[in-house]
Amino acid sequence: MEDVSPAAKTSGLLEMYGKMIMIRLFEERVADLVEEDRIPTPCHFCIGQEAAAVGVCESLQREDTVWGAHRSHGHYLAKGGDLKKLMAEIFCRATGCSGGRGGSMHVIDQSVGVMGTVPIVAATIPIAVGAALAAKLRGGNEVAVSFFGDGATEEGHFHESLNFAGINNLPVIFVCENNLYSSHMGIFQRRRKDNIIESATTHGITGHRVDGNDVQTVRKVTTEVVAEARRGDGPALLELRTFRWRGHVGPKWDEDVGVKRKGELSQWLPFDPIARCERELLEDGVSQAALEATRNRVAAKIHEAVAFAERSPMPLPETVNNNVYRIAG
Amino acid sequence: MEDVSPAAKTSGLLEMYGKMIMIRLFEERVADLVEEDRIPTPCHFCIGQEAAAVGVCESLQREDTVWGAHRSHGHYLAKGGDLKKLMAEIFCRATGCSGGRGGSMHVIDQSVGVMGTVPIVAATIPIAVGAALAAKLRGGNEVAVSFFGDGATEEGHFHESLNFAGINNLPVIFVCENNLYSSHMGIFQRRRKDNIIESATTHGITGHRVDGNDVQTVRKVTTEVVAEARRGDGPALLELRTFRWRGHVGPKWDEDVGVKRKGELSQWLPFDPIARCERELLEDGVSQAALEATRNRVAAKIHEAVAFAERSPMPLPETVNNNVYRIAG
Amino acid sequence: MRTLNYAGAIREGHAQLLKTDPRVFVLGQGLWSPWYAGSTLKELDVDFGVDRVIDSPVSENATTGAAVGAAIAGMRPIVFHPRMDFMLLAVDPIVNQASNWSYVFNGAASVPLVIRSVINRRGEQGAQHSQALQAMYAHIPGLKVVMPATPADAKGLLISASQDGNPIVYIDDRMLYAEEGHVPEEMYSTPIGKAAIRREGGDITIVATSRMVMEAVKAAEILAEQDVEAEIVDLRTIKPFDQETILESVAKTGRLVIVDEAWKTGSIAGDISATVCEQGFDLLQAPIARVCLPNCPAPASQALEQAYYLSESDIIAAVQRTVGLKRSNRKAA
Amino acid sequence: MRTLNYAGAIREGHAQLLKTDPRVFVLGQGLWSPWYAGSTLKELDVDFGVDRVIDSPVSENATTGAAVGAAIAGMRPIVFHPRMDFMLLAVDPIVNQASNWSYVFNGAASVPLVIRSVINRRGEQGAQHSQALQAMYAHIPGLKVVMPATPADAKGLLISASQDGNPIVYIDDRMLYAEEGHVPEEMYSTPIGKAAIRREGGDITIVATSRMVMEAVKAAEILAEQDVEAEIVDLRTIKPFDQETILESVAKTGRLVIVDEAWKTGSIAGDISATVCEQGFDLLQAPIARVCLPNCPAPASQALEQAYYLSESDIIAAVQRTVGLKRSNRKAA
Ligand SMILES: Cc1ncc(C[n+]2csc(CCOP(=O)(O)OP(=O)(O)O)c2C)c(N)n1
Ligand SMILES: Cc1ncc(C[n+]2csc(CCOP(=O)(O)OP(=O)(O)O)c2C)c(N)n1
Ligand SMILES: [Mg+2]
Ligand SMILES: [Mg+2]
Repeated sequence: MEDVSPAAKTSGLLEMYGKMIMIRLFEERVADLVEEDRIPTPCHFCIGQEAAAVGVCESLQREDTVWGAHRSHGHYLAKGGDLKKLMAEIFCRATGCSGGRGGSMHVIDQSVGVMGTVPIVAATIPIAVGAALAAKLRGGNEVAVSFFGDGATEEGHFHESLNFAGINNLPVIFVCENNLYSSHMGIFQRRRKDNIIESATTHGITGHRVDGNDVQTVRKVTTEVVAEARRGDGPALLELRTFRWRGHVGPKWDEDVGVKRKGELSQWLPFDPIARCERELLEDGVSQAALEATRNRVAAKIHEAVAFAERSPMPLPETVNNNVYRIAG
Repeated sequence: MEDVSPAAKTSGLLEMYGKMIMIRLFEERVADLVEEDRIPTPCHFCIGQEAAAVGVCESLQREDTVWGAHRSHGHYLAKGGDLKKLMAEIFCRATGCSGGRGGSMHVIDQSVGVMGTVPIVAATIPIAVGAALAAKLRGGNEVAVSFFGDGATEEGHFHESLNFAGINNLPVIFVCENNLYSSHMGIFQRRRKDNIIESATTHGITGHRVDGNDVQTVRKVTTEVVAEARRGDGPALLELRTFRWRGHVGPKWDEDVGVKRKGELSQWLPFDPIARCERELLEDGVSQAALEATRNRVAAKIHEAVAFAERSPMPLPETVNNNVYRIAG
Repeated sequence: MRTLNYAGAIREGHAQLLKTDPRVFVLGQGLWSPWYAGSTLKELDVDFGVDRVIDSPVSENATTGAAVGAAIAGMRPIVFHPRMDFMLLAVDPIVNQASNWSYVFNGAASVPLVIRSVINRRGEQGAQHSQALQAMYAHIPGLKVVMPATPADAKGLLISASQDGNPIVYIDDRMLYAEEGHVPEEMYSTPIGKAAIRREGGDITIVATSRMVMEAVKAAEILAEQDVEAEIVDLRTIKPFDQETILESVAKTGRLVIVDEAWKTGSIAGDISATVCEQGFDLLQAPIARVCLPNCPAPASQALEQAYYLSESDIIAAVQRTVGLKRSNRKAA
Repeated sequence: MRTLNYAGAIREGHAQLLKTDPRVFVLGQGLWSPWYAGSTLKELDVDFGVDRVIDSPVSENATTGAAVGAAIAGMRPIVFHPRMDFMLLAVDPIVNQASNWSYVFNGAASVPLVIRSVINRRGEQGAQHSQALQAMYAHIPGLKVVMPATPADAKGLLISASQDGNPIVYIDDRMLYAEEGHVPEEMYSTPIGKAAIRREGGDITIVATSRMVMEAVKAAEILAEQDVEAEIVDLRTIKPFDQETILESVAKTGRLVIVDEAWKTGSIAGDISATVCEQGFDLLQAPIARVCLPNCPAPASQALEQAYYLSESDIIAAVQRTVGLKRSNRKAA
């Protein structure tokens, strides 16, 4: 056991650190593998945005569900999804969480409430609403969370979903990770005002705009709205302000994919959510060694996961038509 | 010429009265014909809402375009569409504005800027945006107007359209006739707040909420936003508060179509936009006789239109496949 | 023998599902209206509560997406679109999401969802209120498509669709609502993927979908007077369709007419024709005929509707043509 | 003879249209990105200005609806969807609006619009980033659908689509972008509705679409070594397709294989097969074969992609089967 101060322990900050660093190192490793041409599936990295996934998921119970999009490795890991199966899926192996059929953009681990991620922008916004409707109808008290980006709020069904969740008072949290870009387009090329959070007001639901790189605040605010949703007080929209460090797709640093935003990126780098968390932990009395140990533990797991994935078999060609339909009732 | 006071003349109020009464009498006549089984095409009457169509269209130029929906007889007539051709279309005759192919819900008179109405809810919202884009690209200074209902604001592309028009600064006016119902559903069954106009704020465009039964105010406000749009200051959303008197579809008074809202209707009847306009004209010094004369003139035209429609031929069966495609370039 | 009309049979299917399976709920437009869905959903909200019979704003995408999500989360929703035309706003959740969900997650999740929509046409409603788009959904792997032609199947297919465990597009036709037929009172299911022979005959096979089955039966009676005995196959399930029954019938008759009241190009009829050509080429004594709508949107005017829509006379004409033809092996080996 | 690759030919088509027709503009996703559309739209924004080359938010419905509106209002827009999958969010403006507009207004208005979308697949992208949905649009009256297979047609069909005056779905395939070919420098158009014979042969007709034409040519070369001479018909226009050219070829060969890299059920291939069966039954010496994708979403893993997608070997196998078959008139009169 590492030497952890009581404050950090009770606040769960070290745990969140562990998850953030797992996401960071996992994706950095995958990024390298992509550069080395060992992974062909298109990967959208959330490096720089780890606090959003972790802060939200830390405020959830196991039975709460999360629904993601194209940039969802972090959501999967933050909710506790199996690391090896994710790596194997990114390698498109038979042992992957989707049996190699899905790739990076279709990951799932229902045992911990990772219900599925899909790359059609905004698709899981109404789908999460449906999961919340299911919870309400069953009288369960689980909450559904949809993760999506600022670009997704441009799809009309973002609005339809907020409205529908509102009138039916559903336990769903809409988590918009506003990283200020949708692919190559900055936010002011796509909307007149930087006011995504105002959609909450329009649709009459709770809304909070939060520093998405501050994992503690993300967790705190999410915990509040989740509690409200759980006790029947309806949905909420969170806007988590953040920035992605890599290109829209692929491992390159942003300036390399044709969109010149080096200046902006250099302004955001100091707000690294992980560095911030490290500072907080050190202030809390956690030792550098403890952080190091966490890091090393995570790195070892990732190493194992790569080994697992690489020695896993490819899916068999003759299975290609399997699971188009579910067989029995 | 009737005896008209100078005030009413300059304000154009009598003209607006003439148009409103034309719409009212036209639709009342069509309603009767439907009851008599002489018109099968489904008709959605705007009786009670005439001030919206007329107030808006009176502030437009001939080359400005209007785009409508399922309840658009009023928009067509207010913009100056040919009365006979409308009646003939509702009779689905070959002489109709759409050659009998369209019926009540597909009417057009491009010579006066009635560019088309279609019954898929919200469909012409983005289409009008496109017309505005065309105007901007051509360097013309015409404005496009989309008429739609409160129900249409529930379709996501309502939001997409406002946003798109905003970022491209397009000369389009979004006119929402909020009659508080979408078919059988009252507004609070469909949204948490009665705040459609707030969508203007969300999307960063101009917005005004107006008494839709007050034709003078509707014209005044529309004239303002049209002038803004024309000089390049971008789009606006108008919410015109009103109420329909008949059922969602068909000629029955509302209480007859299964939705019990007699109480609500009786509260709205005193706000009859035409009665109001009459009062204002009388106050302005227009004589009762002049109003009567207008009414009679309009009634005679409608009578003629019915006669024209009824003696018009049906479209020929062998033409059924015509005009699926445009032939030459 | 209890009879019900088609609309009543649909309503009874819903009621029995709602009663027996707590996972079932209904969501869509018009559910709290007395007339929107004809009487197919009449007062289900009263009987089962507005929590389980949920009317919705005009938001087809989100409503359908929510139904998909509820299904993934373990419910058995029936999402309702009062017209196929409106469902075009919900193609993303149906074609991108529901259809793919089981496959992309390798069967770890599934979408037990009934997507019900109505073909509602004639009456001078015009092009945007008349579409029959079964071919569009039949093209999509992961979806199944059913089109009941009788009251009994209207109920039975709804129940099997709800129990199937996959996303099923269930399409009923408003012009059938008043048709009466025997409908057992108990809860039962009609097998998905199985056609039904509605009439036996040795001279020609008529494969028909939905309302066209009724027209085919009328046509067959007239044809019988002309000494042509038609065998009528009610397809019932459009996707996957019952190749076996069709091929067996064609093996007997050697001639095939396919009747599908949708646009000809890209129709189900083309698909059946191609399949029979592939699988049963040597059975054929004459070319396969398709009786479909012209490649033209629906007109409003009744005068044009009359020319546009299909009736038994179109079927009779196609049968007579086909029966008159013989295989002439110009180049035969 | 100037050669260009397919992507460059598309770009040149756009540039010439933008240059010569002030009514033309381009609208859609990825237009200001250096890589989104490959190089097919590269720096058009620089050359023609961001007013006429307009990138858009992720709002497929409104963007496409706006393109429809601009077309009705007299412009000649090209609306761009970087993948066919995303265009499913815009089915309402395409299928409900653009397709019907001319008809419902009896020709008083029309929609001179190019709706361009890209088939972009393989590379482990998975089911939602791989679809080829030409059949869906081909089913809809009022739309035309083109699928260029060569650089020359990629340019020529774009230009004719823009000049046609109707809503045209233009589908290109990213896997063809690097293919080189002769592309005249001047502005020219490829006729819509006309197929092209890519290879003559008397033993069998292969009708192919888009990328499959290339595979068919490869297959034909191998087949020639086995003394089977295939005639290759590049369909080019999917709707309305060129019946005449196909029937003429089949009249010569008596055998037909149709290759369309889309799901088999409800595919274009089925429609062509049914049409030839109807119009040219007596020409056929053997059943028509369809070479299509299995009725299964696209998998991600390359191991599965290999099994899933088509190549010349699938075509060769189908040709060999078809050539081996003879018409055996079990019941012949
Ligand atoms: C319906 C649809 N349209 C377009 C795309 C292409 N696309 C993929 S990701 C993306 C940007 C999304 O931006 P945002 O939602 O902000 O998420 P981020 O990438 O920033 O995490 C786009 C436009 C898509 N996948 N789906
Ligand atoms: C896409 C679509 N969904 C549903 C319908 C059915 N429908 C026709 S009119 C209407 C109500 C529209 O209400 P609103 O926009 O307020 O207009 P109003 O009828 O009040 O004038 C509905 C739901 C439709 N025509 N199109
Ligand atoms: Mg973003
Ligand atoms: Mg309304």
